[in-house]
Amino acid sequence: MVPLSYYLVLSGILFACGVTGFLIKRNIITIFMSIELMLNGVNLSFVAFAAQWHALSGQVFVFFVMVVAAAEATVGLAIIIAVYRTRETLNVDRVNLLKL
Amino acid sequence: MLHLFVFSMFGLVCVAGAVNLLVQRHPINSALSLVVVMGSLAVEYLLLGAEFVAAVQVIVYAGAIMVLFVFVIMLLNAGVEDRSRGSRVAMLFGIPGMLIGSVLVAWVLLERSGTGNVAVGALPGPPKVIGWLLFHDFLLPFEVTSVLVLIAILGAVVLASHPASAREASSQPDKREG
Amino acid sequence: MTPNLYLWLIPVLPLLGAAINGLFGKRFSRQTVSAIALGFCGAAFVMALWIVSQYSSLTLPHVERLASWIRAGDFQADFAFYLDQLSFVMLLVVTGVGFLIHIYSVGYMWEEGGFYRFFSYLNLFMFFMLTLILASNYLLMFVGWEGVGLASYLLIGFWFTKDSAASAGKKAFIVNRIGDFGFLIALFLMIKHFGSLSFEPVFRIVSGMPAETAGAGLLTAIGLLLMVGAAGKSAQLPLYVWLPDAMEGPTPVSALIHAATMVTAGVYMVVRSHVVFDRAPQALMVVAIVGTLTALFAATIGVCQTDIKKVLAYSTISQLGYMFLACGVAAYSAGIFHLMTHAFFKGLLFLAAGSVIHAIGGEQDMRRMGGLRHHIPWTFWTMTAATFAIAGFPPFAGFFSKDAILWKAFSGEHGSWVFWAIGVFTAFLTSFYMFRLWFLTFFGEYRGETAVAHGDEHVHAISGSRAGAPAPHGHGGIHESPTIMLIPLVILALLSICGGWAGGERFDKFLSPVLHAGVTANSLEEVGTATPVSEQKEHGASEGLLESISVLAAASGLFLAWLLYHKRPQLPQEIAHALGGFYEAVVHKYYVDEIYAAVFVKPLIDGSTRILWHGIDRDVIDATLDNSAEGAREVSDAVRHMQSGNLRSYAGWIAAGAAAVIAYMVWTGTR
Amino acid sequence: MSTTLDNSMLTLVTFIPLAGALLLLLFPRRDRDIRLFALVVSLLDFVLSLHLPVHFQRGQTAFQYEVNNQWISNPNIHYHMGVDGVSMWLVVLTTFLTPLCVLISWNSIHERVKEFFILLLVLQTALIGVFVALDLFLFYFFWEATLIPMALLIGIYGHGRRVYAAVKFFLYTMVASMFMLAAILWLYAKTGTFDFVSIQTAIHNGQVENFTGAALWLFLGFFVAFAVKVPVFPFHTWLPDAHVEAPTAGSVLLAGVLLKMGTYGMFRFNLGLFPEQSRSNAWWIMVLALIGIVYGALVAMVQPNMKKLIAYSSISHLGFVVLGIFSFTQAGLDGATFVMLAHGVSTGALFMLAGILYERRHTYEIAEFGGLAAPMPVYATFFLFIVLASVGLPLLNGFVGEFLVLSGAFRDRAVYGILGATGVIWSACYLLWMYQRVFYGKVTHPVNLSLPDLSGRERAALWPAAAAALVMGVAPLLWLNSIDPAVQTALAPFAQLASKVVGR
Amino acid sequence: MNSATDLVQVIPQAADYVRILPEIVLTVFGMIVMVLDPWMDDRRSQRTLGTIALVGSLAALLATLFQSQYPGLGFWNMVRVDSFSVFFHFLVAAVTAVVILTSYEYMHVQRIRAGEYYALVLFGAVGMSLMSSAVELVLIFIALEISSISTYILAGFRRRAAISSESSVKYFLLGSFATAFFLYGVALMFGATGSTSISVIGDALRSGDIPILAYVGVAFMFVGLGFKVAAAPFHVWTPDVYEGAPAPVVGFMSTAPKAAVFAVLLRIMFEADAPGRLWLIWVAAALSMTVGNLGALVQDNVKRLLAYSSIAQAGYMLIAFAALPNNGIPAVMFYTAAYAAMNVGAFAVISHIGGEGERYVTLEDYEGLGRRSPLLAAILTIFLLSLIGIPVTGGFFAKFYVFSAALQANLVGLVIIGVLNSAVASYYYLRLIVVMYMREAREDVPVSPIPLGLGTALAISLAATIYLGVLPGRLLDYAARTAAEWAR
Repeated sequence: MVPLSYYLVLSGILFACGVTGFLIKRNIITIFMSIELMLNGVNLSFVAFAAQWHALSGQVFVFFVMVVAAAEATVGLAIIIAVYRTRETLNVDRVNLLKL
Repeated sequence: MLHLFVFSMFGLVCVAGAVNLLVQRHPINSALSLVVVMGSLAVEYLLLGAEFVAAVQVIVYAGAIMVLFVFVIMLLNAGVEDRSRGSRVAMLFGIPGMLIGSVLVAWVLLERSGTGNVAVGALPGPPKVIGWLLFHDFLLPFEVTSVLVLIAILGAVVLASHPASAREASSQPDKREG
Repeated sequence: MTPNLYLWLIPVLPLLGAAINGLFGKRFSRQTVSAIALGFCGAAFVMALWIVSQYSSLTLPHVERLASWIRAGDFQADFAFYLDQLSFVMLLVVTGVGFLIHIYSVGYMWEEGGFYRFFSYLNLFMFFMLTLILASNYLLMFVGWEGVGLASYLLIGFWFTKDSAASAGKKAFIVNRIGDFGFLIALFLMIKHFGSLSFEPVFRIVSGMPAETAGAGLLTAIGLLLMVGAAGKSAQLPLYVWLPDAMEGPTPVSALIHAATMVTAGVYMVVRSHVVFDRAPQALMVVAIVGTLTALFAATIGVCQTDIKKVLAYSTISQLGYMFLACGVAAYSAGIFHLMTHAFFKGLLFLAAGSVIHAIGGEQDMRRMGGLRHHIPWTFWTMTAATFAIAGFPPFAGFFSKDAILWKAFSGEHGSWVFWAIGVFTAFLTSFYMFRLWFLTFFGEYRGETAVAHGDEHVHAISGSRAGAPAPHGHGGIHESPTIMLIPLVILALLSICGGWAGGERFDKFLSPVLHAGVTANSLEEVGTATPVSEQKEHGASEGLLESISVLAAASGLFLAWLLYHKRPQLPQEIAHALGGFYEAVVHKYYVDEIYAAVFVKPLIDGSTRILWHGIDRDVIDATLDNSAEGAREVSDAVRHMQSGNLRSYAGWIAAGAAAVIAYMVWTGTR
Repeated sequence: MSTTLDNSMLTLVTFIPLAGALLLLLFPRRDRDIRLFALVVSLLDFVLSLHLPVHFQRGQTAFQYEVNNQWISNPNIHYHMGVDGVSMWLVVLTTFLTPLCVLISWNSIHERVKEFFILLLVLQTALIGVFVALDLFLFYFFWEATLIPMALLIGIYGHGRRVYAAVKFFLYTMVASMFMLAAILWLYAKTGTFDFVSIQTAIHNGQVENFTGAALWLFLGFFVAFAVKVPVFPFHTWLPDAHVEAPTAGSVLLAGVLLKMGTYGMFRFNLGLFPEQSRSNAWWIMVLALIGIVYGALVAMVQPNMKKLIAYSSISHLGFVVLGIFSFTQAGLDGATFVMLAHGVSTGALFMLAGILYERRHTYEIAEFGGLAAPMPVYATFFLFIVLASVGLPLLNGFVGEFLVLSGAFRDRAVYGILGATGVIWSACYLLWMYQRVFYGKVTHPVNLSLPDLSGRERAALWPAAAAALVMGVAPLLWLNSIDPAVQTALAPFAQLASKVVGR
Repeated sequence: MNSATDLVQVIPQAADYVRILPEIVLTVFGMIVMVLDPWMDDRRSQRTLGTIALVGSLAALLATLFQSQYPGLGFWNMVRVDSFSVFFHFLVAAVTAVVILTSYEYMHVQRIRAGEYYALVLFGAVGMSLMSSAVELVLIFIALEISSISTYILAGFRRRAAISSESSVKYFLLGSFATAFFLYGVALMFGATGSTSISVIGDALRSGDIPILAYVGVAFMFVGLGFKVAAAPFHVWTPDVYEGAPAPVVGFMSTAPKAAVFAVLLRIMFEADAPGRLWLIWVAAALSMTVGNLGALVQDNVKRLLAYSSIAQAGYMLIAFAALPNNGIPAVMFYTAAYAAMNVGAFAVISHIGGEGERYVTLEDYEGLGRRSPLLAAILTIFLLSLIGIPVTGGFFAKFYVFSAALQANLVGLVIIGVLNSAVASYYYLRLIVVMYMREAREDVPVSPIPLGLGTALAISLAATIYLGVLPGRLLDYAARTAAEWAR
């Protein structure tokens, strides 16, 4: 028997790691991976809460999140490619034409 | 006890993978760490009884999406992150903010989520039932995701194709570049 | 039943003349212009005479209401005209003298450009002056009051290309405005306390009030404020400064406005308000003191002036001081009497002086005149009459009026020997400087040519040595003025001689319905001024003595002038040297203009520029605005720099914001 | 009073200029036709507006020519217009000045003529609207609507630092009117209506919740908006800049009408809605007004720029209006209204005159002139006449109002009347000094020798103003007769207030 | 789930499809565009595909009208057609139509292949429409993603320009970041109440003790949605993205998705009765207004200026969320409509003036526009005045309703901040007007005549702006009815 809150905290840690990754990583692709990490954390919460409420819909949500993540990944990577084509860098600190 | 042990072990692996993702400076390493995270998460799902979700996690997430990532990393030949000047705001505000938020949320989750323990396989999610939900209660979201996928395809086509016009771009620089 | 006198026509007729000449005069010939101006002014005079002819059938005071002018709530002011003995006298003087001066002006101004303009202004002046004296309420009186100021402004600045003329006009207007300020406040007090500005109700209410013998009160305040107004208009201390400058205007203007009529408006106003002054002894005292001091002060300056018109100007101020002295000792009728005779002889003096100036081609400096009595005999003789009149020799008009004043100043309820003494001394000074003028102008040798050749300081020495022969120059030499100018001179000379024969007492009796009406109506204990007859009897013994003293003063003035300026012309120079600084001060009119400039004008202009405009407007208000705008811009720049362009910074903001939101929500949730 | 014409009169008068502007939009760019058309439209509006005073019921105290239709149900906005003796004359003043503006801009505007006259006519509609609106919302709408055309007139057709001036003008008034908007919104939130009369009644009967606590702030909200417009002393710095840079017609309407929006607002709304607050705050407002009178005059005196001088003189003159309004006396308010009208005519004319000179010499610097009376006698005469009217010479328009204001202020508090009356001296100082420097003396700049005198068109623009100045001075009763009852109505609550105080 | 045999229960009925009819219509037209695209040559594709897309959006309008006859729930409590959703459907479809009209010329000038563009716009509109009718958080999430992802792509559509792809990647990364927050919030909400259906959540939250998880859930959702509406402090992306994205797209994404997200916020805040919202919103509103307006003061790039302005406008809208539902909801609805009208119009003008490669987007380029193109300048002026909030424009009433709603809830402080902010805001809008009218014309910036499509778009948005300024009553009555429906 594991307290449900452990699962939730684990999901929270993953989410926090994702946020941290977004804040500290410089490679756009890695940053994007951090977002995936955050989504994974959320997914764990969904499943955990589903167990808590005995509502299977929580598990269904995970599918939708995955689909969304997949779509995002497709588009996101395409955008990254486009950026790489114009800027020839993946360092997010260098993508700063737009400012002030 | 075994339950807690398995949970903890894969939980630790999971967190370790996540931290490794942050620590690694080559995107490929990060990507592989992410795969580790996803794999161990799948185990956690299994512990919770969400077998179908666990399977899909491995197939779709680790299998498809991460492959895409690795592919792009390879395609763009992304190397080690260079140490560019960081963002002060992210360090001064973002990280403390993240920490405060995490602590608060963790406190809420531990102290105030008001839930008891869960047994192994607390809520089994057999594919049949999931399928029923998907095609009945969540029929609309399911259908709508098709639009999402369509957009994703379109987007990929639009943004990643036409290398000609991209080349045009370098010959016709925008005035912000000039 | 009094017939309708169409009083409103009297002022409006000159106004019509002014309007016609002003609007279309440019296209008229000089003859037409003068015909129109004289016609309308004469018509007013004729109407005045017509009213005289009706005198016996009139019940005075007589009020004619033409129309409503202003109404606000329960306050109302009308275009209404008021005729009583006082306005009767004023009407005759103003239209009569005014008409004469109109005639004179035709000749005097014939050669000048802007002929139509001049007559338009002159007629406009007549309109306002007549409005002033015929008004039945203070507000309408104020209309005339301001209006004559305007006409004066326009006429002083008639030769506007001369800077000094333009400045003088402006100065006159502004100084008058300072007086008007007092007048206005007096009006506000009346409105506030009496609810009206019409003479009848105001005087009715005032005469019901007790005299403020114990302390100053409302009536004293009103009286003093009216006096401020009068001081402005009638050039009393400390507001007299405009009048000498006003001599920049054409000489007929000086005669009409700045001698005979307008400047006496203050006296008229004080007399008109005698009901108030009767009950405000302190105010009366102030009037007397101001009058006396002005009389003395101006006379001393007059002694040293060399410009013929300036001498007359200071003389006018001095004589006006006499009139106020009269008012101040509640001898209103004497004041008015002197006003009338003064109008005759001072008008004449100016016209004659104009004739002199005209004769020698525009020269006004007496040091460059002399010996003119043979060249311009008509002018000489008329001026002689006027000089003797102003000096107070019997039986000329001035003797009677001045004597009446001095007698009242000595013996009246409010009088004092101090007033009398200063008055007599002033009379001596008056006689002295007038005869000085007379001798310098008409006697001795003509000094025109030589004076031009030499410096100013040596004038007296040269005139003493009688070097050089008179060399007439100007428009074909020294010449007598044309007939049209001489006619008014002669008429006024006659009036200067005979104008006073009526005598103060008879004049007093004539005016008594006006001056004592309010008092006798409620003859209570404090009506000291109401018993002139008994009073005169009391002092009857000394009156003859006083008269002889003042005649003696006049005679000694004449003698001294003869001594200094005819017999031994080098003497004044020596005396001047002996007096040193004091003489300098007097020559420079006690530096009053300079003091005013340093104390009021310059600080005002500098203060306005430096402190108000640059200091407050620019450096405080606008600077505050600009600084806050600049501050906003800086804040804006700071906000802009949140937008570093770095994605991770953006995420940092979002994370921080999220943390804040989460913290707040957790706090709210656990509360 | 119930004929359809009477009912639609205000609508017609208000919107005819706008209709004219819209028609102008369709006009081909033939400048002459455009000018002519604008003149015809504005004259037509003037003639129509004369209907108002002619058929005005003088004895009646209520609003007249009222129209009241629902415009928007939620929020409860009514198309509610009506005039009383005060606003009616301000409307007529507006319609009177606009044709003159058209005439005076005839030649001085030669670029973007069409837009100029469109803006002018739109401005006219907005100005009239401000005076006739009886719905707070409608009022606010017209109030704001005046800003834009005016700012554009300054900014496009002005001189020198026109942009700075336009922006300053816009921001200053905009920021201030925001406070008014907040107050209006508050009133609406609490009463559910924008109708002036209804709100007045509700306040009077104490039906507005929390009113006592908020009243002071509401009062101040309105007051600040109006004070900036007037402008009252510390808020005045936009005015000189705006005037100096504005084209002549803009200055004429700015000084002639726009500033009166502020004083009119004080009269209608500050006094009308918050009598108690007006009473208790009157002392410092009157002090500000007095400062404005003296300060404006003193600063005007030392201005080297003719237009700036006139602008500062406006500050001084408008100080009289504020003084009169917050004296709460019949005479004071009558006078204040009259000063508004008189100032509109005479200062409007002064700006026209200054503009005429600018057209010839392209400068307003007084030092550039001198001795102009010789080459331009007719012009000098007109100028003098208007200067005298402005100085407050009796029998011209300036006197009546100032006299009444001062007597009212004096009745309220003697010292205010006395200090205010010093303005009489100051105005003579700065105007006559300016007149002397411009017209008297020798011609110092040779170029001034050959300046042409007034043309027929310019005379046509000046004669009406001069005539109005005279008629208003000689027969002020034509105006006061209808102003008086309106003021009486406005003052009614103050009498009750006084009796309440006494009752306590 | 228990009685699978009942076909009526199992299979969606026609009524269900009616309730997503506009979305279906948009999807179908989007697909038509997509399919036809390869068959067209470049030249023809612009016009033909655009026209098809336009027809599609108009058809969606009609579908919305039709749909409004059949209010109710559909797809097992997934969507609800009520006057609220109809309102936003209508708004989204109308904005889409206007944007498509604007894009005709733009695509041509920028030499962008149009096929995918129009399809993406239509698909994006599907998501936005669905957001307003969805009453289930997961569906809302998906709809949100649809609209977001399509706008990510659209933002990067000027592939020749580096700033465009930069804008795209910034928008994408930060957007996904924020979406994750939103999703986490949904998860926590689910954990707190056991449901993701808004009505169930609302019932649960109203029924008694509110679990603290719900608070945290609201916090996370607010972060995500606040990002989407560009509320401070989650606004940082806005200026960069608006500057880099193609102008018509900015017009699109600053209005339609924003309106849709506001609809979601309304549902969450009011229908689900989110706890603890008052001060959260108070601060966010005050901050957004202030930051937006201050930031705009010194901007020289017109697009960036309007981006800051949109932050501020979001702040004004948020004010109403702090008010009571019966005033607040109509106020927000009105504001979104008015804002959509004026902002789409403003960006239409900007897209036209920008010229090829959006070269002319700084204040300098607008100098003397009043002379070079008086009509365009006048139209832009009206939009700007509306943004300032000058009467007789929609912007005025929008602010007006918001402020009066806040006053009715006694939020005097917030109103004062708002009022002061609108005063500050007038400065920078005015700056643009000043530049257009009061500076000398710049001859080197060409202005081409207004083409038909753009003209129509401008006419529509202008008409809407003025209409809402002159006769706002009908729309507001409608919105008020919605509020009343919710209250029941």
